Amino acid sequence: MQQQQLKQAVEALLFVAEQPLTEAQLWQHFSDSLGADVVSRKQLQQCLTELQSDYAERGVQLCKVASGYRFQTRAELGGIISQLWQEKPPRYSQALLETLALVAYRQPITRGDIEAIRGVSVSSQIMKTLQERGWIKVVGHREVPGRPQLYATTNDFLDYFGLQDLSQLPDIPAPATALLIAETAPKQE
Amino acid sequence: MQQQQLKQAVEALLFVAEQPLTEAQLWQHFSDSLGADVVSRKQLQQCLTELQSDYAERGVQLCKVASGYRFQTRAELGGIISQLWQEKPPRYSQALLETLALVAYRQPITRGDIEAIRGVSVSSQIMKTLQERGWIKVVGHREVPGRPQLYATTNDFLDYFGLQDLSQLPDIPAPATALLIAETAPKQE
Amino acid sequence: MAEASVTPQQHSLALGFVRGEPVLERPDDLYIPPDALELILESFAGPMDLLLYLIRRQKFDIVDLPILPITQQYMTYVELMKDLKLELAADYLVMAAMLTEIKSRLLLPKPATEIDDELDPRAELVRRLQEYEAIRRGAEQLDNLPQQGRDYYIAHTATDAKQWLQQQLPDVALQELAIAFSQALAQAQLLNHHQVQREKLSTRERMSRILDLLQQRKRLRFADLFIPSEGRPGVVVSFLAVLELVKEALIEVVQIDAYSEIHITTKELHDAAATT
Repeated sequence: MQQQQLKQAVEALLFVAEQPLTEAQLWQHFSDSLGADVVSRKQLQQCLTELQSDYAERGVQLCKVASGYRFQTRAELGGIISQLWQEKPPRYSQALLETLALVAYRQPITRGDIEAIRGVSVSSQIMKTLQERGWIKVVGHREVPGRPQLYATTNDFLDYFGLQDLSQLPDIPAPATALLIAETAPKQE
Repeated sequence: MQQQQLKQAVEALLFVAEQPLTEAQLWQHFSDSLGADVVSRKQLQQCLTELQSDYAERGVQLCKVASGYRFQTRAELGGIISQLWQEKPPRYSQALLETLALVAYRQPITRGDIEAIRGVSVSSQIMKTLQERGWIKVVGHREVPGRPQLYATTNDFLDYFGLQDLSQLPDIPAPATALLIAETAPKQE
Repeated sequence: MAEASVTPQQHSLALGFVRGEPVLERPDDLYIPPDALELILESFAGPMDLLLYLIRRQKFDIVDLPILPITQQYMTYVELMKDLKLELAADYLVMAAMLTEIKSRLLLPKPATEIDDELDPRAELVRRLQEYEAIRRGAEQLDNLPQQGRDYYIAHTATDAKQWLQQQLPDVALQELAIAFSQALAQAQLLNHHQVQREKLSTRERMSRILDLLQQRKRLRFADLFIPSEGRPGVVVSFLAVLELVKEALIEVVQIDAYSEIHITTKELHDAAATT
């Protein structure tokens, strides 16, 4: 398969797929439909790199997020595009954002931890909303009495905020100083 | 608004709109969100023309259809893209497999024979599926009341299973009962 | 921006509201519609948020948290919330109790040896405030990240590719067939009198083939059933197949007179001829 054709096919696939596609998924797709050795991983990588630069200055761009590559509109155009829909884009409450930030930055974390840091009881509605949006999920239990559930963020969360992984979260002060004091202070949990 | 920005916005709008957009709809959109005279019809036309040529050789193209402009995948990529939705083949039911096996090992055989052995009625759907698959066919009728059709396997059946003839069908992994009867039954040779 | 109305700092600063405790002392001078005041007070995300707001507003450093004035101000707000009959979460009162406790511990005379920083009763609160501040920052940063449906949208195109989809047919392995057959037999309580064996299979296949030929030709010469290239075993199989077909009343062998050619026909054809 020629590089030009392959690039067209990758481009088209990314535009029609319902979910982002990883390089591995794309490669699998070509292996399944064309045969195992028709397209090399390297060729595919090159296509993706070229497409990213082809679209760099366009109205839509090829972005890599946690679950793969996808085409999305330029962030600056959000305002003008949102007019296409009657509904205003959702705004999240301070309480929801703080809860989400705690799960994102301090995961895995229990509801008790969240309450201890925020100083308020976490509303079930917020946890429900975050789970329904597919942004957080239960990843286990802490082995203390009551075995509270441990929450972590999902790939959908990363995708929504355009991140590839958690290391791309904007920096905030690490809980290092807190830990230092916490060592001498009685544990909160 | 600069032509470059306008083009990006038009491009992005066409990529996110659920329906094709006419030039008039696009113009209306810009008038509503930016003000009536910010974008001229002529500017818009030029954007659309430019976009069409920008995408002429890409995996997706800007096409004008009855209800407006929309991006769509290149026609020749249909085959490779369709694999995205290709589902894994389903599996046949046990009833169908047993029916097929009975036709293969006991042909020519009527539906009544199959029912007598399996102890349950054979659905018309199964016989239809096997015939549509080209694995069994009617080779005659048994001259008894009702003149039931006699089924046999086809060459396609042999081809599919890589057999030259029926004598190459595998030996039957005999369950206890089959063994027992096979031993007590008089040899045919 | 819609955000301003729900963020306490911005709103109160914009209004010149609450410097010290002006609201309680001079509500007439600085008129704030009760709804707005309520909105401001309700907008705190919790006691930590309120506390952080008070510290920030006084430009205090969290580390040198001046517990006395902060406790006072905090209590003022809590009283204000009570007066407005806001649904005051117990969390605010818990914090009030904590502040009071720290305050009282600081007021107690302490032995000179215990000036150690780590034993400062404020330490735990400071730690929590720092962590809360970090998370508030994180929440802000998250909100500033590009968000789907607000800042960016997923780009999609139409495609006619689905018309290329082919129906996938199930796969069956040969061994599955053999197993299915044995299962079918196992189900049958009574097996027929004859057993299926290899040779028999060939016979049955030949039976199918003869029937198939008869579908097309209606009448076959007996001799045509024997293919010399198959040799003796082939002849035997064909012969057995004819016998079996006759036995099962599926065909009839027809010979007009003693030495004429033998034909086989389907029973159907013969019957039809007989009745006309």
